[in-house]
Amino acid sequence: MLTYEPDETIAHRLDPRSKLAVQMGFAATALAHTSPRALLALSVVAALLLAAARVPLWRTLVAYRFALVILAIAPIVAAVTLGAPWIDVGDGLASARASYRVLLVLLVSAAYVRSTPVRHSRAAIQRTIPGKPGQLLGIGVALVFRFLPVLRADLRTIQDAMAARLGTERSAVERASTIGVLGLERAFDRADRLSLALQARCFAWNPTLPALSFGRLDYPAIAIAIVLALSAFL
Amino acid sequence: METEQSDVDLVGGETVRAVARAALLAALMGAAAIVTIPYPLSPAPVTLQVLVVFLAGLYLGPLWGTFSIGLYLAAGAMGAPVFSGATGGPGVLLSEPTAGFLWAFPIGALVIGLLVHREVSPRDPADVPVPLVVGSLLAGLLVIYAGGVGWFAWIASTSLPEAAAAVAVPFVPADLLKLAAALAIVRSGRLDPV
Amino acid sequence: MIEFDAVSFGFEDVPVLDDVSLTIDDGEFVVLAGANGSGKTTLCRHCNGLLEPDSGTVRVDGTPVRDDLVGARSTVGMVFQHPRDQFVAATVGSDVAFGPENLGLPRAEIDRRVESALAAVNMTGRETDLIDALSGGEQSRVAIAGALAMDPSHLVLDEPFTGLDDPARRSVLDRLASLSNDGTGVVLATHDLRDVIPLADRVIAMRDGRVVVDGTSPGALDELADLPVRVPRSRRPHE
Amino acid sequence: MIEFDAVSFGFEDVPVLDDVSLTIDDGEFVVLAGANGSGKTTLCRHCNGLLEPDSGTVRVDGTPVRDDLVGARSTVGMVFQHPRDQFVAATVGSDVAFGPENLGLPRAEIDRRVESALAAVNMTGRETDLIDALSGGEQSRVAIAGALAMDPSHLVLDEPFTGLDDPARRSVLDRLASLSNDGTGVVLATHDLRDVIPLADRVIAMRDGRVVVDGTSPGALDELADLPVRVPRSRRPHE
Ligand SMILES: Nc1ncnc2c1ncn2[C@@H]1O[C@H](COP(=O)(O)OP(=O)(O)OP(=O)(O)O)[C@@H](O)[C@H]1O
Ligand SMILES: Nc1ncnc2c1ncn2[C@@H]1O[C@H](COP(=O)(O)OP(=O)(O)OP(=O)(O)O)[C@@H](O)[C@H]1O
Ligand SMILES: O=C(O)CCCC[C@@H]1SC[C@@H]2NC(=O)N[C@@H]21
Ligand SMILES: [Mg+2]
Ligand SMILES: [Mg+2]
Repeated sequence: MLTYEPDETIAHRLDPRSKLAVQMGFAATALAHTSPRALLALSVVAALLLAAARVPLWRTLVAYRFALVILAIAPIVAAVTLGAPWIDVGDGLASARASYRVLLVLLVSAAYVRSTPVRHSRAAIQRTIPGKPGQLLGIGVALVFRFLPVLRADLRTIQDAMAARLGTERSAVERASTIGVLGLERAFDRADRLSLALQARCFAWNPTLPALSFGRLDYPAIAIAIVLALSAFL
Repeated sequence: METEQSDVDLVGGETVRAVARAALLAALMGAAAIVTIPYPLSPAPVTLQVLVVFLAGLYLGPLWGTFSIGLYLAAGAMGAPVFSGATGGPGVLLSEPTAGFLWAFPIGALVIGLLVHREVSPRDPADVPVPLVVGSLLAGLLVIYAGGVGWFAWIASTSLPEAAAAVAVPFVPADLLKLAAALAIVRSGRLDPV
Repeated sequence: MIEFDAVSFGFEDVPVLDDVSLTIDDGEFVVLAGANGSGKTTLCRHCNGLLEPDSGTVRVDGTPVRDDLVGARSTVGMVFQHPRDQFVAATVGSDVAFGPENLGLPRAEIDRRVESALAAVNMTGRETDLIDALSGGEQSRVAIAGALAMDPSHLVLDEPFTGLDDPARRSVLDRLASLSNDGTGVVLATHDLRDVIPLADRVIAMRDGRVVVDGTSPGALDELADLPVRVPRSRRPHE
Repeated sequence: MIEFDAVSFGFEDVPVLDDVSLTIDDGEFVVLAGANGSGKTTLCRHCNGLLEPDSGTVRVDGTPVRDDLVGARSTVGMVFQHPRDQFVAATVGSDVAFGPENLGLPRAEIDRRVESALAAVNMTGRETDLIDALSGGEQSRVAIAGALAMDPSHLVLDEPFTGLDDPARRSVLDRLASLSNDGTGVVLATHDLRDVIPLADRVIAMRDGRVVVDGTSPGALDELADLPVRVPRSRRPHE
């Protein structure tokens, strides 16, 4: 799975906001161009960005394997036409190029994921979106990261509990709805306990924000983001 | 110390509870993303995301339901592996062929919340007439399809009907089942709204 | 009878059970001790096929668990670490009935089993109570009733005492002792051995996925001096 | 100092606390005992305004809790039963920093507090560890550190030992003892009194929402013969 890993790369030293800007610039230009030459240029840029975060290419492809299947199917769907000649190679190739640029955007986003700890993302949200909404969004994102593994374990436990008393003998629909109700019930249960803990720790509207520093490296990063975004109009 | 601390502006108890529930529902949506069934009729997979969007609108209401699904997207964008097939990262929202569904999810929750509750603080959906619940969920589903189809048509450069045939129509039966499941959960009366 | 035959198991690449061989007889009262993470829960979950060994075999009444999951799960009842983890229904009655329903029994037989299981844990007549409204001790008892209603010949309990006060703990323990006297095998994983040892026919202690003490082999207890267990009674009632 | 002055409280119409009056001094180590449902958790939650009395007043350092919630919550640190449910961040350091951040302290002061709170529970240098990768005992200690980082003068712990093995339990208990020696008041609600009583300055036992034993009034223990407590030491280190 793709997650943050501590390291000393250039990407790790950047402010999360400049990294997000680069991501958006890259996506904008990738979605604007599908000519083979543009794709070549985009591939080069993507390779540089991946290197800047030392992203392991193979593991990343494995992590995105489901998305890759979808991207691989798309050209086939596009090539098939209703009526003669049934297969339109031109459509298929156009779609294949479209899929390829999507793959590049996905890979580049792995650079953000690998180089950015949750607390930086949270800080970026809280410093970008003003006031209470930004505050709640920031803490909320941290909580989603925190409880994702907890709720996964809950869902497994529910399945085990049903299996131990032979719930496996019931219909799929019945099983699914039981898992749904129980999963939701447990999640809300945990939420209610969490809300007490948050209050006990003085959960406030105006906390000290997690530290972020906009350093020397960030200026060139922002410049790259702007150039990428502008190249969308070429 | 005293003077420093007296400036602290505590978040009210009701809000804390709503935020906690919104975050946990978003995490549940992410945990359910493990269930991703590739679907031969479509480039999009069958997932439980729509069911959780239904529940967000029904149990958290228009404000916190939308916020909850928004949290889901934000956490996914920041790299939590919460999207279909356990993927995450900003690129998914920016480019994936199915990202239109993702962007439409919070709007779907908003529509459902507004239609069912008519105000910010949700009432118990078990007390809402069943036809209204069903109608609201269908409206939410349409919004989600609209987003998904529109985006797919743009990104895969197909016509809207082609896009609908590819990523919406094949899911109608499965999504109606999820609607029935949401209804069953509401009727079970086992959950309190925020 | 539950047999572990050279069972090893790991999560991903972390080994958790390491060449465990054991035989637990019908009607035996076994206490399973060991530090956090020593593998107690993992061992328990092999008894009814919730986990499957990487190598080796687990047999229940002579049949490998993987060959007859339904049989193993109706023979070996399981109570999870946190009672709340194991409820699947909203009311006491419907939760206890969940297992028997899955056995496909006729309704009258189901009702009979629910009634007698609830009687066994002193919860007669509480069928329509909401589980959420019960105290922690009452919840533990309902969890045990849910396993009893499957009419198992073994009961595996994974730390069933957490959060219980002393009277509740003692009443659950009494129940287990009398079940064991009536011929039900009991496997009880717990950290808190104080009043459990006198009831036990046998103490098994684990460390790092291995069985390091087995109280039936005389002198075994001496091997682990730092384990806070008293030597179990040598009497074994069902032999 | 935490004062309960004729506090009564009920959930909906069920009375849970019944005319409770108590004073807990700074630096005192108080054990709170009582059966399931006797009102321990409810009492704890009044100490920092998570619940408000229906009648009577709770004061922290002389100020009614309702008049200064922030003051009460930073003076009285609270640790709940299941650490897993109360962590708000994925890593140790960012979780412990959460409380001080909410107090709006400068970053350098926050870092200092995180460091000293982690040192107090023997977890120095573990800031970047993932919370999910910690053992149960370590998680309990991080939960305590999260409360300590608020620089509280009292620590209220609601059954912090559930699921811990003996070594982990002892390590948490050691920490509490040394915090108490350094002047932090400790209120510890627990069912399992075996090795806690020798540390305590005072034992309070509840039944049906009333305080039935208060170990500082001599002879009080005799009133409740069936409560498994030994008479506490009479020494009270911080007077
Ligand atoms: N789902 C899992 N994935 C990976 N590792 C796991 C999983 N469950 C348990 N483990 C590991 O397996 C080992 C044994 O765990 P187990 O739960 O069997 O211990 P235990 O003896 O029951 O401990 P406790 O007293 O804390 O309940 C531990 O090191 C634990 O970290
Ligand atoms: N949210 C609630 N709604 C209604 N009743 C409640 C609620 N919480 C607790 N009670 C009731 O209040 C009483 C006291 O509960 P409390 O949790 O304070 O007991 P406790 O001494 O902590 O018990 P335990 O040892 O089981 O934790 C119990 O009878 C319980 O059923
Ligand atoms: O990449 C994602 O995470 C989005 C997947 C969207 C799947 C859509 S939602 C509506 C329809 N119903 C399904 O079960 N799957 C599709
Ligand atoms: Mg265990
Ligand atoms: Mg309690």
